[in-house]
Amino acid sequence: MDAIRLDLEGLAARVPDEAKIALPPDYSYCAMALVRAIIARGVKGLHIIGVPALGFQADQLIGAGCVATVETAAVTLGEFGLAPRFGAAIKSASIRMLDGTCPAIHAGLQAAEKGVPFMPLRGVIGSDLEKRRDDWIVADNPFEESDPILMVKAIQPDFAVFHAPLADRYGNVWVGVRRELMLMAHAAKSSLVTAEKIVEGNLLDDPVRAAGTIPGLYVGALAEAENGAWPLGIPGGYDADAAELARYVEMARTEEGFADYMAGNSKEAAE
Amino acid sequence: MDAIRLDLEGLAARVPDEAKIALPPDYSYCAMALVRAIIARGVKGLHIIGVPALGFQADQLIGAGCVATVETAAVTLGEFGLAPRFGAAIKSASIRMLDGTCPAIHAGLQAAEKGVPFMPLRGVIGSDLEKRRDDWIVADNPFEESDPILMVKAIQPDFAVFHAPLADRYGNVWVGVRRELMLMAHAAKSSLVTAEKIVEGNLLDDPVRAAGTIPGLYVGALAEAENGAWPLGIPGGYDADAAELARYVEMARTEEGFADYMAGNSKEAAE
Amino acid sequence: MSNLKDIRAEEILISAIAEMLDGLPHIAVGASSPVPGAAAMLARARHPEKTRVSVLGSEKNNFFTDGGKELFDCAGQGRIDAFFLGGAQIDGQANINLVSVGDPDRPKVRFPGSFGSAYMYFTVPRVILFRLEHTPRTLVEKVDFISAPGTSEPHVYRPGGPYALITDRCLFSFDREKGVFRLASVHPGHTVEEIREQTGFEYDEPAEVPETPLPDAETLAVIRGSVAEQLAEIYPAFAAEVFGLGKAA
Amino acid sequence: MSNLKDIRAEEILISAIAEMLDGLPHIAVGASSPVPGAAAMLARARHPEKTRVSVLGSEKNNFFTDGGKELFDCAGQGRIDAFFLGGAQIDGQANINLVSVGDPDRPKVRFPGSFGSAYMYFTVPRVILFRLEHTPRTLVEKVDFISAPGTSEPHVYRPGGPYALITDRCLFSFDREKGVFRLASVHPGHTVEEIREQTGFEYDEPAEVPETPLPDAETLAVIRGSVAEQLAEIYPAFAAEVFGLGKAA
Repeated sequence: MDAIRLDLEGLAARVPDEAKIALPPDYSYCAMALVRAIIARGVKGLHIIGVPALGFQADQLIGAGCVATVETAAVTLGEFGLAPRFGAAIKSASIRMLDGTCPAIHAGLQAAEKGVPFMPLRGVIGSDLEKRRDDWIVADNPFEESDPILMVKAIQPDFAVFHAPLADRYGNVWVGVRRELMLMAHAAKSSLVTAEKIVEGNLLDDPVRAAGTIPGLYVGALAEAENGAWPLGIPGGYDADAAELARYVEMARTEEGFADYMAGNSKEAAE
Repeated sequence: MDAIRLDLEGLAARVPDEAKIALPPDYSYCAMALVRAIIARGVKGLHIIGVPALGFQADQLIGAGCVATVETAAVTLGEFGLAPRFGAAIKSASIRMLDGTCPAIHAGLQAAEKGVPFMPLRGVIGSDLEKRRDDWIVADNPFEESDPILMVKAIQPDFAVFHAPLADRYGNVWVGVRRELMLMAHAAKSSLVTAEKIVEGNLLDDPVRAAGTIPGLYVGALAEAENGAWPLGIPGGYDADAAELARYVEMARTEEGFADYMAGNSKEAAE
Repeated sequence: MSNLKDIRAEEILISAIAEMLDGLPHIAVGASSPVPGAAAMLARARHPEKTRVSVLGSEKNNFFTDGGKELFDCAGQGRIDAFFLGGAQIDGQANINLVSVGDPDRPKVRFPGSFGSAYMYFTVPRVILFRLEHTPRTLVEKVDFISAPGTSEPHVYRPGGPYALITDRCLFSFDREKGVFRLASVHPGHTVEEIREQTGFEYDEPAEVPETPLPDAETLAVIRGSVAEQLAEIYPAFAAEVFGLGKAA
Repeated sequence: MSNLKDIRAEEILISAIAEMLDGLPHIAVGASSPVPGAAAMLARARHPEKTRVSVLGSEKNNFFTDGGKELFDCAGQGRIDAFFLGGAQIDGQANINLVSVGDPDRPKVRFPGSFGSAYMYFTVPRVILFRLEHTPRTLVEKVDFISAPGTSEPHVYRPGGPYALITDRCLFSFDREKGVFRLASVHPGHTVEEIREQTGFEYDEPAEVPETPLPDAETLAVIRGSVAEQLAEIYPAFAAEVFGLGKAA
């Protein structure tokens, strides 16, 4: 079955206000071009979920006022330091923050992947994370006396939003060892995917390639986007554009600088 | 780090009496040659787990008297019909049978993979399977009133025992989309693996190949075994030897016939 | 119109099952079910841009890449719309038994086992029971072992369940509210009386029971054409026997 | 013997940490920790047939193939023996804070977040806390937010926990029974009095506090040779600054 193929604007148009979207960390395959198109649409009230951490995508979405809730184990720009628009939003309490921990986010997604309402997880008990989350409950291991264990409520995003190096006309998407993208796709109601290249053949026909491929079944719609992760890089592909990322971090220190940066980028994109 | 490389007898020697071993179904990658070596050792009291179903491997292990407990969603020889030595053992109540269902076995292994004591699973409630298993408990979903859900106790095999088309000197094992083998390897304390071919390079160096590869970390020891699945086939490799499988099924109808078959095979192997 | 003499019993079953699958997004089929497999392929041939088919054990009709668990996870996610189950015994409450006859600890007959039935029966909205041997021995009042129950208490999470039972003699629909089968149609060459005689459980029988429709010429052409060809990859023996197709060596 | 003047502070830390990792089968390192990363590589260089190292964010030192969850699953399985955690604040009960200073709902400073700390701290037997800024601002009496608690009630499943805390001034070991740190050694150029002044929490101080040993010549050669080279792939800026190594373009 052929995939639904759209352009970036068409993909972005599928994300309604208040959608819950799962995003990969900066070192995975991030659909930065799609995120810019979502921002350009002026979407509001998003609930963004870091799988398990967020970076530039989140900072730009937050800075642009698209985000109501951030659920993640961390927001970091890595070697570029703290995320400025995220930091500002936290200080002004303009976003709801759900601080989590990496394996709890994976566990919540795995629960949705399995169609179960929760997933047990070791650790976490006694942390302030646990005390501040009402979607986590400490319950008893039914197989042991006096063995409390964390139950993490299932996390079912409306959309998994990510980039990939390769896809095919059937919507099969190759992500290699970046298997958190497959987990996101399984857990989400649907996935919106950009790919460096969309080929005519079927990626599943090659048994070696198939092992790292998300079947089209999980992919709602697809757009080709060369350099779609820019200014981030993609593993095994191109490096991050460090100068551009540094320029962003510098400009995004202030709300005005951030607005100028985003306006400039939209202008560039339109040219 | 180099893998521990042994011959089939060396691998088989690692399996003590009463070990709990996980085995793949006939249509996956079965280490039939290794199973014959385990039988030749005269191991007793094995607890074998079908992931999720068992076939020729189980029938031969049971016929040879190696097995105390069978935990599986099914034992079947596929188009060759019912498993004769399994059927005889059930009728004489000489093995303990833990009837399960495919997703509960996967869930139990996933619990061990995550290091949690149990995993919730939908369905199953009200079946006789559930009523007869004391390692399954129907408990309450802590997030909803009056929502009973099955809790499946973690399944941690001592060994995952399987075959693969390709491995490398570091113990990395390629299994492609046969990902239940990776789940088995993660869940088990250790894996004993045979491979059609063991190459010198590192399978993880190729990002396409890496996506279907189990890292050497999980592999206790490794043996090269060309045609190691014979008389079963391997996906993408060789077909099953239907004549040989039919010969087995015919001979294994009786205890004597089975003994003759196994003696003949051992003789052949020794020649 | 097609002529009964030219039409095989399997083709009537394939066509009748495909009607129940029409337009569904995702139909999954277990490995040893050639007739349901063919019906799923027929449904896909009718709506190639709407219907996906997953056949366990097929290389060409199986797009799963996350191991044995993916089929079940997929069902748990609500991404599988129809599935097929058999039963060594099936009873009037649609309980199925894939384990054994007699006392399960000392069974008279032992079958392979429950496979994924205890889960798929709860999670897949349209489970079609398929049993070619329609006798009082197989369609029983009460199964000796419940591999998967046909109905559940109202508070048990169960988006899925039995939708129909098709045998070599007839088609039953299942009324989930009442928890009983209802005779929906009788296959050509069989009678309502024969069904009564050969069924070990009580079921609802309407005053008028229609005959199971024969596949029309177009449907037959698809079954004997592309469906038979695709089937030969997975069920070579069946394709050879029913459609006279040989598997390429 | 090595001479202090020739030895960088980082090299003393690397060597001291490697001592605590000696002979462990599997050491995992988070992405932004060059000193622990180097220590793990040194430990591996000493026991190449015994010690594996996983470094998040490294392509050459990361053999995981099951996505972001595998590191945590692996720890849950008991297959990770040592890990490193930092903390914007660390307190005397070894609680760590990676979230914020002040009221978490209106924080004065917000940090990235807890990452996997709340889990790894429970599951990895030997967690080494690493904090280069040793001041009363970072080593506090009580953290403002517990990302991960240092100790747990006895009935809480916890095979893992804090093993030591290494700073730019000293090395503390952690006594899990008593739930307190103990000053284990003071790095060359620092004093016991300075530690007292710069530490915001109570800790045990033995009568005699040894000096943190300098790496011997062989160790230094390995650090500056193969370790520095491997480090350059993952932490090019650090390798350039500390070892004068450039990253190949």
